Amino acid sequence: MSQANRLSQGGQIDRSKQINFTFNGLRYTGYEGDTLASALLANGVDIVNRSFKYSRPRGIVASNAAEPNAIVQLGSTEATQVPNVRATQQALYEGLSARSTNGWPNVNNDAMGLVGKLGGPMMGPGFYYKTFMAPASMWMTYEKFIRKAAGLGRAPNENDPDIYDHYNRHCDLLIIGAGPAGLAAALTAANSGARVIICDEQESFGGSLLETADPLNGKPASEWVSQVVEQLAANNDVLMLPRTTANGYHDHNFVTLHERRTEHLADKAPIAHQARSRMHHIRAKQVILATGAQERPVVYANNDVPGNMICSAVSAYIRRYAVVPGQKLVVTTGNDSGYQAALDWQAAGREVVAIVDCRANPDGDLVKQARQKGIRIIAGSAVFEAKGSKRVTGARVAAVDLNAFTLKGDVEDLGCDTIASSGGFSPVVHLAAHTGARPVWNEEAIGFVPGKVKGVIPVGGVDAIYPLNEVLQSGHQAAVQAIESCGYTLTPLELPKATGRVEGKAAALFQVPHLKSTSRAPKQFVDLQNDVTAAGIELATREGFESIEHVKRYTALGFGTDQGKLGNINGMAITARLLGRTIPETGTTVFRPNYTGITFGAIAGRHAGALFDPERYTAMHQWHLQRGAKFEDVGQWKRPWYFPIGNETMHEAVARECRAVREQVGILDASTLGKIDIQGKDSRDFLARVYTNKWAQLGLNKCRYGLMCKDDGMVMDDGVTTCLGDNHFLMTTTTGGAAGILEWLELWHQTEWPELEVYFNSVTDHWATMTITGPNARDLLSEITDIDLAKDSFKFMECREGMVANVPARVYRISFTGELTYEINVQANYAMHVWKALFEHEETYGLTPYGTETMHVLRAEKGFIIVGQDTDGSVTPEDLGMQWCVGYDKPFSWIGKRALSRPDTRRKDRKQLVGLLPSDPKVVLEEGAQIVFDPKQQVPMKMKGHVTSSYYSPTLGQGFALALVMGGAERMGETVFMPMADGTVYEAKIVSPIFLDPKGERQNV
Amino acid sequence: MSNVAVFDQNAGIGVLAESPLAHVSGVKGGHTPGVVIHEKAFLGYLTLRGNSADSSFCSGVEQALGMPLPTEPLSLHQNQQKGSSIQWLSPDEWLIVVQGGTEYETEMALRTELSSHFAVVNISGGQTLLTLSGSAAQDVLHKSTVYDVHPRNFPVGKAVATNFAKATAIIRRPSEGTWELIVRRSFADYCYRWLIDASQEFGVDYE
Amino acid sequence: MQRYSGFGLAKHALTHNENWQRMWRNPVPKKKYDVIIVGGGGHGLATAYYLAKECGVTNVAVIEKGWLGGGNTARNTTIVRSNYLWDEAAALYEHSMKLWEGLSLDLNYNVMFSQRGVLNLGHTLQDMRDIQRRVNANRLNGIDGEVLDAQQVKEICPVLDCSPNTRYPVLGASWQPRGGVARHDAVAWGYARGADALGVDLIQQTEVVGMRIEDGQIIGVETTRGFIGAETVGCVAAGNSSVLAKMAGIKLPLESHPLQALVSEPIKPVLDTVVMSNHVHGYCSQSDKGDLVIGAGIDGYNGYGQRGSYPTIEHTLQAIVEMFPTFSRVRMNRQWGGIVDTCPDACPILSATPVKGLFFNCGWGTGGFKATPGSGNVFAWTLAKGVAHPIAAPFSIDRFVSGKLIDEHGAAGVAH
Amino acid sequence: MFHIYCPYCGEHREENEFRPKGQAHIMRPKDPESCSDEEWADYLFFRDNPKGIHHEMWVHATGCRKFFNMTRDTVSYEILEVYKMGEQPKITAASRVVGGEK
Repeated sequence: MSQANRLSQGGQIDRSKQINFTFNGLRYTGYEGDTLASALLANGVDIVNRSFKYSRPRGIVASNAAEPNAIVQLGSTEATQVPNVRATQQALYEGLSARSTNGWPNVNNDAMGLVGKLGGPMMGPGFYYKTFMAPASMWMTYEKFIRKAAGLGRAPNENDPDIYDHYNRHCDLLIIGAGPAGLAAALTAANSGARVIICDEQESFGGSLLETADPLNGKPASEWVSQVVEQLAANNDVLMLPRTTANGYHDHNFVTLHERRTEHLADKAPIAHQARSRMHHIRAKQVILATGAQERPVVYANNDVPGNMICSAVSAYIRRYAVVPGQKLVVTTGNDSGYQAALDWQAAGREVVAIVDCRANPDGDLVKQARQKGIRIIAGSAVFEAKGSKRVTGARVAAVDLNAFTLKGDVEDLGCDTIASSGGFSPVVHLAAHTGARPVWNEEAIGFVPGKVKGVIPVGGVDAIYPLNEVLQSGHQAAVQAIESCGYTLTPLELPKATGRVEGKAAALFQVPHLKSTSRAPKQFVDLQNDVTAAGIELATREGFESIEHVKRYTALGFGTDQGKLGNINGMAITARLLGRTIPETGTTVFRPNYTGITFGAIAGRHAGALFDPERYTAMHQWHLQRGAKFEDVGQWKRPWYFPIGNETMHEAVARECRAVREQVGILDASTLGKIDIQGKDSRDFLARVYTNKWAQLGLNKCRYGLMCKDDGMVMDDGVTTCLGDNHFLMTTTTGGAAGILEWLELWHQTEWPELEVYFNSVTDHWATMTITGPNARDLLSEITDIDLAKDSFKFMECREGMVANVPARVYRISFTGELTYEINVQANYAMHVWKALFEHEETYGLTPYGTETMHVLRAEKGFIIVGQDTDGSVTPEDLGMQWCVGYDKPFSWIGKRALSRPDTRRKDRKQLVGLLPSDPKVVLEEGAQIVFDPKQQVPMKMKGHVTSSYYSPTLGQGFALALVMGGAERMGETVFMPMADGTVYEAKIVSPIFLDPKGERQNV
Repeated sequence: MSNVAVFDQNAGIGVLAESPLAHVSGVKGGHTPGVVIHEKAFLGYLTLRGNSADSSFCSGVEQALGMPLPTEPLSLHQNQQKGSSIQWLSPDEWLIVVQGGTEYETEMALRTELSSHFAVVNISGGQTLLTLSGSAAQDVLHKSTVYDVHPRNFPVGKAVATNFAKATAIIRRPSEGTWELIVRRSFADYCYRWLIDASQEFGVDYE
Repeated sequence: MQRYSGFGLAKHALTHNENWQRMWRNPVPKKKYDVIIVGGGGHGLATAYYLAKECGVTNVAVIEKGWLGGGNTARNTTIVRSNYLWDEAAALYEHSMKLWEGLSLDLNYNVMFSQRGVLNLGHTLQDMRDIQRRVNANRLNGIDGEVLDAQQVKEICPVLDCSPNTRYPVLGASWQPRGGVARHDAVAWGYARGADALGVDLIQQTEVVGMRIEDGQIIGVETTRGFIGAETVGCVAAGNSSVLAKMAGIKLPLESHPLQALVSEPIKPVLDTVVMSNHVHGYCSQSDKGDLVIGAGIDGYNGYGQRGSYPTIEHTLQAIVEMFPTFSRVRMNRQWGGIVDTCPDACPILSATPVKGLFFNCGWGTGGFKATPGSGNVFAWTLAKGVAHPIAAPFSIDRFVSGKLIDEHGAAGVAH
Repeated sequence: MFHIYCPYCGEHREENEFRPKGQAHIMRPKDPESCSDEEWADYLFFRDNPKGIHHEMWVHATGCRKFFNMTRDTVSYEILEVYKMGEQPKITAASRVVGGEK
């Protein structure tokens, strides 16, 4: 089809650049500068979609972000599918492929339309609340069918090939909207030295000036726009962002802008590494809101039939895109600006049947102009019904009494294929309302204007200022105010002059009464996307929904992807009329981000895939990789889990690693443990306050295990702390607790005990830690160290400094396995060298790398807890049987102590840590298995505890577990039961949690 | 018992040190890369804690380092001769960066000069420094940090600890045209991958 | 009460829907009631309904400062599940679940309770231990649940990325088939209609501004429409509970935080179960309209602003894209925030107070919506008898003094 | 996202460098052992949670690591002042009423 509706001249399209595209599989052409919507209209495509609920045919209504109908599925490949693209905001590009989101078998003949027609009267708002209830089990079946009708477009089935970007910016002044007010503001601020950002959602700057008939300085307004854009571009302090929507306004002038960088070019970013879109995170000292105003359609019967549009859209298509979307036009309006559409239509050489104006005596300049041009004006009247089904065929007109809400006199049927309506203008207040400021009703302008927001100045249309000269002036003045508040001075500026004109007073025109009552008239749509009708709103108020929020929720008014940009005010006005209230009494609704939808990908930015979250590596990570380690995620760390050889299963590998430690020597990369350097004369005192146990007597180079509680008495962390000097300690924390514990220490120091002289510094990343453990550990280490390792010169729970593999090292003789152990700490840059030096003796001593799984088995055999696994925030030191680690008589009431004497923490039957030996030695109990004393009882059973850690021990030759059991400490030797999901009931005996070497002889050799 | 353990942690001869980015390979970004990233490995890093209201602390630090203690928040002082620097991190915390291998003598010098309540901690193994230069270096920072890196807010001589992607970093501006990033060892690989990813559209060289 | 049915719909269609009755009256407040419920959200309305229906107390007023169901009932992600770890919490939420299962019929109002199942994903070994512990406990408490491995998760939810190549691979999940979602607004409206029909006065646009207490006994509330008397007052005001408590001179262990949520634009059905991940930190379901309904974490600061901070939204969508990479090109339509009153142990307070006759039902944190029927039911019983319902008893405010907390944090992370 | 003035760094920084740490001025009882269970519970768990002016503690987590206090309106989210540890707020709910603001 050729572009039958395209004018041969005019518009801001480039006719030399023809663009091919497809819609619903048919090929069309448009021009560079077109949107998908303008190109479809140029090609005479009437039906672009089917409505959500009633499957009624729908056409293009608007030319901008307010469009409710022309929602399409975009994308020529599976991976590049984009659901719910507004055709009015999608620039045309070569090869663009779009489809309607609803309609089967196709959008012109939709089978669902029949359901809509027949079932329509039953499908009023809330109909599903009133049915499908019985029997209860059937709802899932009913719902399956309801869900089939859900949704507009579809998500792709393949992963997104595009990347997205974030860009953080700070500025003095952010101007949202590059129409006349925004441009005047930017021009004013440009040479002041202030950092200015100006953005606009459209493809190019100019806003209404791109479509206006009004000249500036006697020349087409677009010339002034080009001139300003040129000036701004030359200024280094001004950043211009076209194709950029301010989608969210957040606290303290933080604004998110979504810049579409390649969506106008292709499905997928055409250049490698190019971001499809970019979110700008703007922190602005001042924000000028120049978002303009949105024309409202008029609510009348069948106002959804393709060919019904808003007046400003008709003008925009003609003036900007040189597309006349029909042959014969009827305008229905309550204000002067509706006349412009008729004038433009006529100037394009097409027929204007009539302008129907609800005002009795319209008399503004545009009205006069229309009269002069011989256009018929039907005053005091309105279009109350559109004729036609797939395209408007006529308009029914009658005199109207809006106060009495009735039609008067005779009905006149006008033949036409397009009805343009204008009910007035609604300032685009959304952003100003995002942080909770309620819009304020302006009776004069018949619209809501922004409420007061600190640091935000509304200008032009959004402040209900419409005459062009005043719009320019308001932008200028706001910029002066904003810039001066930031401390900059301004250079004088001359604003362009528009030809002023007299505007007649606008009437408040929302819903037009019909010959029949609203409930019986053909559908009068308020929210086109959600199929909300005036009758639906009437039903909601009839049923007692009197708050506008209730009405919205009951009818779904404003919940579409257009967020009710066209329908909300009409809906409110109708509600107000039905309840006999004014619009401000009915209240406005809250606007939430986003102004227009933003893809998840854009919001996620670069934090996706491999960069979703940091992976933290130790200094030996590359070695682990080469050795084929399997890794466990511990916080953000990648820790070796086990090191399989050949086809070993985890069980086999862990058994081998365990045996190596018990029989020869194993090595663990323990670098991830948190390490905090503590210096200052009050260090010791501080430790005594934050740990449960005593620190006063710890001697030089001695190590001590400590437990840390919160002040509720529950265990939060543990670790070994070493005295390196009288005023110098090195604390270790759990891997997961590292950052939190440092902050915890700072919290107490800074807020409660600033008088204590102590400094805490993280050295977690500085020291690499390798733990060698097993009977051969001493021999192995002696190969490469000058430290005297003799049993009596370097005792258990001591620390030494010396050279290891020619690297200065601190070696701690502590043990988490129960075996003879040395923890070698070196400056991390040398860690790989030392690690490899140890492995030069691999074969001699049977040195075996092991991971966290083996570590867990070995420590559990010794009854050593893992905070977070054997504790869960409800476990005290006493519950763990660690009274030996509690300094009851310390002078300072350490953190956690007081809480231990509350009634519940004193209970004898608290859950206590015990060991479990399954009656069947082959059984490895499930971690998390629940423990009962009586396995024969009925569900719900009385649960008495659970298994916290459970493994197979190659050393014991059987499964074993740690568990928290009610009163467990007093139940040694008793049998407990674990009923499992498959019906098996496991049986185990309560034993001491120390399974191996209770006297600690192995680590003391 | 001595009060504090001071320990020369520099390795002897024949020890191969590995920086946190030893495993990554270079990247070439065409003829005119917008971003040039370079790792300055193996510098010495010391955390200094103390009371800047104590004039003897200030003078002691200046004596030991040959540059004054920065007491103005977020400022960076450099000793060009020694190739060292000290930056403000918090009212009682500073980061000293010295040539690799001199951290022990620097610590000893500080300990000689300082008395009363202070701390010096060697953290040389825990960080690495990346320099960023090129026409798009600032753009890459805008993509990576919430801090305002516009030159008007971030003049030469400023140093800020802040968020870097989902990690943290110290961002410094030692001279026109060069930015420095100090990142923690365990996050270095992530920061490197992030930087390359964010820089690629401008063309990036990494040596 | 006008009964609802499919036949009724057809009948009303013939008369152009002109004869539907009001769902509830708009009554003038009486001088005195037997019981006043402060707060007309889901929990308050459910309390009133069960008071009238099961406890025979019909001289009841619900006082609501805004519109019915306008608080967190209108602002949540509609998830219903009962797979809580601790016996006390499990009993409460399972009591609720059983009521959910018959609720539409009971109310003659379709609350669209859709038992499409809830997956709680595990991404670390500790996650899986916690899941096993919780599912085992659920089973022995008579609550449905299974532990699934990654392959089984994939079968239930094909759109979820269960490959081993993600940053935090899915290792498995807990699966509660009886869990699901419901239509949030309908829950409030259904209870309101039911309570009204039983004689309860629903008084909207009326704010409680003071409590009248004499000799340690509540005798009524001061409102913007004057004094209204009652010797039993139940406060069910979620985020505003601390403000009400202050009027009675009581302090509560609560903090009100913003909890944000968001929805995508409607897309064709692609996700027919509820997926939650504490580790990656996001959760998602798809509504009958096609919106992806997504929850975020609680913002850390106190806030009554019904909005939170942007980074929370960003992190949540990063998590969603990590879990569902094919959603990357779907658009986020709208975000909002509720005000959740959080307790130190992530469990609610259902309790008497030092003021005789004054009771509080609050502290539901992120778990409020799913508890609506059960909470209302046991609280009604408690108000009617003046002593705690056995299921409510462990949730007394005394537990913060004795130390007998029911800590759902440790077990389930964030208890949504 | 809040824009928070760090009283130590001397400039405004973005919220994600900070972490909120709950109500300010909660002091640990000097002699815990002499506290009743009620007093201890009050210290551990019971908070003001006001709607309006609130004094809360924040930490500049990824900046200078210092804790400080903030007076903030929990409805408008306006930050009215920040002050260092150990200092008292200038703006309080009472001062606002007395001062006739809002």
